[in-house]
Amino acid sequence: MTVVTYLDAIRDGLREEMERDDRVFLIGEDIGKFGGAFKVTEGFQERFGAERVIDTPISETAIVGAAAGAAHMGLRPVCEMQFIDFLSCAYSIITNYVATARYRADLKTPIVIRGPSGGYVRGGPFHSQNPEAAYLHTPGLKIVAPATVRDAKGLIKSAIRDDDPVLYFEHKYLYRRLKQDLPEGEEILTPIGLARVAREGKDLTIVTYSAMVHKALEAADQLSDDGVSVEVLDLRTLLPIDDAAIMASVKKTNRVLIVHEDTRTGGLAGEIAARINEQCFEWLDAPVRRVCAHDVPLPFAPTLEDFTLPQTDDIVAAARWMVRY
Amino acid sequence: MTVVTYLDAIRDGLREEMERDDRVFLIGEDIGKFGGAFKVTEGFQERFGAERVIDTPISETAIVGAAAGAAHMGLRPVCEMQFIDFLSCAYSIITNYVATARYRADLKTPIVIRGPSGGYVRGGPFHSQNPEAAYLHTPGLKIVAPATVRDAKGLIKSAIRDDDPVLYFEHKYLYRRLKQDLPEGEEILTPIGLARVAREGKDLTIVTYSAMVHKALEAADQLSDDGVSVEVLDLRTLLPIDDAAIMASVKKTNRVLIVHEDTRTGGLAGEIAARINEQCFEWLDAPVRRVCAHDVPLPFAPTLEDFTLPQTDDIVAAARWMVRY
Amino acid sequence: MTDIPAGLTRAQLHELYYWMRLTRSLEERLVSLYRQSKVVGGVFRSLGQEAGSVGSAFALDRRAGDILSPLIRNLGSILVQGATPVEVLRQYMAKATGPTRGRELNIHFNDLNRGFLGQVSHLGDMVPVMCGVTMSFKMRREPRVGMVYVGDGAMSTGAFHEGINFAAVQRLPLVVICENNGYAYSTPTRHQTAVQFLVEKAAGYGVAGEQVDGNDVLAVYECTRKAVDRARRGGGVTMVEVITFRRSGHAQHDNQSYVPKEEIEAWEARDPIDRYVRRLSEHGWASPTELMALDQRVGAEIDNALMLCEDEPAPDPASALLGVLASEPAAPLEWYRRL
Amino acid sequence: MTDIPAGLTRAQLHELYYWMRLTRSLEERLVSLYRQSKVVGGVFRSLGQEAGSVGSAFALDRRAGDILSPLIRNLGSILVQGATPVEVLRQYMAKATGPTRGRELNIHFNDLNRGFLGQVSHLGDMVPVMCGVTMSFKMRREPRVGMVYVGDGAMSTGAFHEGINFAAVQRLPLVVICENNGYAYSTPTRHQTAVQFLVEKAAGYGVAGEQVDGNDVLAVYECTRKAVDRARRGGGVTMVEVITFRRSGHAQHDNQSYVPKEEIEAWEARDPIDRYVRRLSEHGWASPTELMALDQRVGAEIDNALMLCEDEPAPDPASALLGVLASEPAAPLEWYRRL
Ligand SMILES: Cc1ncc(C[n+]2csc(CCOP(=O)(O)OP(=O)(O)O)c2C)c(N)n1
Ligand SMILES: Cc1ncc(C[n+]2csc(CCOP(=O)(O)OP(=O)(O)O)c2C)c(N)n1
Ligand SMILES: [Mg+2]
Ligand SMILES: [Mg+2]
Repeated sequence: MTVVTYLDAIRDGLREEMERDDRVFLIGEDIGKFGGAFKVTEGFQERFGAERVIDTPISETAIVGAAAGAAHMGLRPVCEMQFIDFLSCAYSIITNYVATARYRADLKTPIVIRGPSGGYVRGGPFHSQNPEAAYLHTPGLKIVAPATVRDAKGLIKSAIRDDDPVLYFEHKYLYRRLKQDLPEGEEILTPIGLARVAREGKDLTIVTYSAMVHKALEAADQLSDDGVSVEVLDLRTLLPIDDAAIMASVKKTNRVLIVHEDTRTGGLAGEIAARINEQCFEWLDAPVRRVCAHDVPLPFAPTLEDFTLPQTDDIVAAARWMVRY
Repeated sequence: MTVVTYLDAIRDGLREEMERDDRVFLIGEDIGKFGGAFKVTEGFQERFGAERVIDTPISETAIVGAAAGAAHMGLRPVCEMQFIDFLSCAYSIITNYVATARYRADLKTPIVIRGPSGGYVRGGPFHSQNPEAAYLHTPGLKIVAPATVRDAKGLIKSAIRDDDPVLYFEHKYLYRRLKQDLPEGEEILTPIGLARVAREGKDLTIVTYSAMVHKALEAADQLSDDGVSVEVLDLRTLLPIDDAAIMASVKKTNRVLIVHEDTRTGGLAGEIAARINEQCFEWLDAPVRRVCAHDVPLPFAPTLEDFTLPQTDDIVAAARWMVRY
Repeated sequence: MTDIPAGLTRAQLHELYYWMRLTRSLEERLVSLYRQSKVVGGVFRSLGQEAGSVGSAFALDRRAGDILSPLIRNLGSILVQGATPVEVLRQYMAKATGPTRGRELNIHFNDLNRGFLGQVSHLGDMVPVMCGVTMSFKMRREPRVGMVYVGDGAMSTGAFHEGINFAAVQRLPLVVICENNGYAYSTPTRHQTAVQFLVEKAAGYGVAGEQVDGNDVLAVYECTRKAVDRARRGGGVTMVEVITFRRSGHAQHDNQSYVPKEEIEAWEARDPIDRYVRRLSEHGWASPTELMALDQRVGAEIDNALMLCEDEPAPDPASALLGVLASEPAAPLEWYRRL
Repeated sequence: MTDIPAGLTRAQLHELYYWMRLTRSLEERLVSLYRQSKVVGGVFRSLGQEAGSVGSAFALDRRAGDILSPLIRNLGSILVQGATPVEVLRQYMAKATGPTRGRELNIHFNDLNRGFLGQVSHLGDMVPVMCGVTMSFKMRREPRVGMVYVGDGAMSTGAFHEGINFAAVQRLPLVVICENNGYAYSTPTRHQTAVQFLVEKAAGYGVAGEQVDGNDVLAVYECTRKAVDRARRGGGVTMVEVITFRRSGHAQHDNQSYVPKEEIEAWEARDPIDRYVRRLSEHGWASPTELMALDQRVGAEIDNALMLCEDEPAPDPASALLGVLASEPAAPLEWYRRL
């Protein structure tokens, strides 16, 4: 056993896959000699050479497009966005070219696009984004968002082996704060498409993912003190959504709170609420409710950011409301 | 009274606003001498001059960015996307720059971005898109989508007068097929943010917008034959969503079907279903259900397109299921 | 009989003629099918530009595995790479048997083994994508070359810029064919860029630039061939400006009233096929009978292709659900279709 | 005492010194506040680049209403345009009293009346936006000029390309300052572009190109002034390459181990402020006492600014809801906060 951080886990996963499969290569800004803005790929260029760890100009569309072309030819590119906020610069080529390539033209496009997402780090409106909602709407993509050290490693490895294009959203708040013992030498592969029960409970289900899993677990601890038993479901994969796991938990607890860091309107929680309503209407003892960020661009000042983003106390308050309903 | 098409109505609305307010100008590809791919601005350059009807290179980001800068300086730009599918090329500057300008920097950015959206025209995957879901998630934007000739005119005029950035999605299937008598000389201004009851009913509410309003009305006619009374709510504005109008209808009929042409997962219907569940849970006699396109890129062949997109019979079948529930 | 230029054989000269004739005749057939509304969607002509497509694609080495990515007016290029008339007809008629099974339009299809990668509508995107294709050649030390077509209009897109700049920095084996055909839809090139010639953009990217008479198929071949050889030698990117003219409208629906008649007439006089026929005859590189035989072959091939596919069925509706993801056989059938 | 170049007055020479000194001292103060963790987020230095920012901005005419859009390292530019030290301190400390009321970082703020439009993080976007600003000047026949800054890195973005191409076609009164400071974060310019000098890109857009020693404030002023005058005369876009060097890291957290020591030392020897002081003294354009007075003024202004704002409150949390839309007073308070 060795203690690894969430960031180490991503790095180890990338390294293991590059060692296993020489078709895997990395492409992005400042990822080579420098090792990337967050040092995820530190030492990789020395280890694997400049042709498998490619520094690019500031050109997100070129990064993704080049990855797609290389993938068509049988390679397995992993793109790094320096901050996931800049993924928006590749929005058109991702949704129009990459996502549709298999459907319209039988083109294999097994690419991974990863990068630091999320707030709570005083990054301001352009270094804190959660972009999942913008891609949720695109058939042909997969989206994953690890909440744990183990899944950070297991999902990057599975994403690289997956034959579909995968967006891998890592949470920068967890990078160095989250640590876990991982068994050495064990091959960790988190299946894409399957959620994880992070905590068992019977009174209420909290459906969430990424950094919010930890706030949900904190909330669950507090709630257990006043005798409320909360089940926490960590989605892990955001697209395709694991309906089976969600509905199983709903049928067990009959109350659902969906929690995400992203803003409310048009966010993932709405889609999940709709699905629960469609598939479990008769099982619901209370309306499905959402705890999300306020509908504003994420402001910079700590007081503003903390107010805008969901906090553990918010989840506790919302959960109390749910069980009282 | 003169009979005008949906397309005429957009043209007339643009012309009236340009005549009323010399701060209004148009910018886009081939909109000048040529009058645009669908001839919406035919004759405008002769009438208003090349400085108010600006032809651009094929540069959607430049079009939107230039509009934003001009708007900061007090002008009122209206951008045309040749097909709304190419709006994706401006995704980053719209969501990061335009939408946040007021919030982060008190910058006035009253721009309108309009263009032909929607399918049923054998346009294939890149000339048939419905992009609303990708922008729904962005605080700071407004989105409108007219279903009628009257609102096509009333919404473009209101959008131009609005002090917020407005995405105006017109449906190319309706351009020349939809005709209506409009009183001459009447100033038509459709309020942004307010839905419209397109048909009164008591057994079931269909919440929809744009071209699907007409399929919903067809379905309502058929359903009335077997004694089902359907209320059709035409949203008209997609962001901000008119919760009040939706909930009023839900409380009246207690059954809701949400219909849109866009694909299901991550679409607008999910957000609306979630809101109804949150605000009207106790009033629901049946689960809120969605009729949307299948979750695939829109294919080209007529047989495939017709299968993929929702049809009137689908709405009828779904409505029957709802009332039987 | 004078020497044949560019190291071509007599047979190759005939081949070039064949490809240009096939391109034009196939498009003419598409137009008549369009008039009979047997074509779904529009028809995009390369009338007067056939030499640009055929001459440039002919400079690639198909045996070596070179790959090109066309635009809407490069039917000739993919034919040279091995796309067949019947595939093109099936695409335009949206047949179940077509290469995209009715999912995509016109020449938006591909076969990487034959060496062509169909584009998406979003202009510019194929430049970054071809960066990736040629990057794979470089990584694997394969002596293969990539070619991507952009128009005077497409060069204004951000995707073009990011792609060619990346290719230049990486010295990728990529040839960028810039077709200056005077217009982007209704927009004349002078409203698209402030330079007079597209080739002036090459220096700004630090890549080689060439300019060629796009209506002279041998000149296009020779010029592109130099660029292809440079790329294969590891000499990096070349931008080749092909000066030509779009004599038909943007698509069949467009009567291009915005184009001065004289301009069109002037370019009719420079028709690439007529010019090539004169040249072949003058130099005795092809006899009238040989040319007639080629014309007949083209006609017969198109007739047979059409006969083969004209009555083929449209795609099965439910097939629309197949193949969105590798990991799932089909997208779920919507619930309202199960009622 | 020799003649003053570029038609400047003695007072203006002192002003240039004052702006550069103010820029450097203010940044140094920010660094010490950063070390005391009184700054929220990072601190981005323009150490060694002050002449590029100050000299170029000084070439604008504030009375005429010229407007510039800076990048992260152009603190000097917005100071010249009238931004104040207290505004900058409040931004970095995320105070309620700051120009963005704590919503945005560092120099991401603006005042169109004073003539500066703060950027967003997404590189390149401000080029199209400044197209629109200068388009409004042109439409209204106002003799105003716009200026936008891009780095060697930002020039690789699609947004830069679309913007400058549009400005060139429209002949907008825009000056594009291209700061070649050797690096984009850790990426040397040679990995960003295949040209040796950024100015080589000008011809590809059909715009004028100039290159200048970015560590000579008078040269930057003179060169930019020509470009500004050209723009004001209706002569269109000029790309000005400012050759300089980023002597501090990308931000304070970055020790720039990837930059060779010698390179940094070589550029230290060319420090723009030291050079300017030597020049002022040699020519007798400023006396030691005059310079000392200016240094004291700078120090006092920063002290006062800090005293004014250091203990000011953070923004009221609920103010986060205000001003998303013009048509709505506030975004709704989330239901869970109302429980
Ligand atoms: C990003 C983008 N914007 C707009 C369009 C619409 N469009 C299709 S073809 C075309 C003109 C293309 O001109 P050019 O690149 O010169 O090619 P040509 O048609 O002359 O061969 C336009 C504007 C598009 N396909 N992609
Ligand atoms: C579109 C985009 N991609 C990536 C980034 C992350 N980023 C911020 S600054 C920077 C380097 C900028 O280099 P340059 O343009 O040369 O400016 P300099 O820092 O040298 O002044 C990068 C990559 C960004 N801000 N925008
Ligand atoms: Mg063209
Ligand atoms: Mg730089």
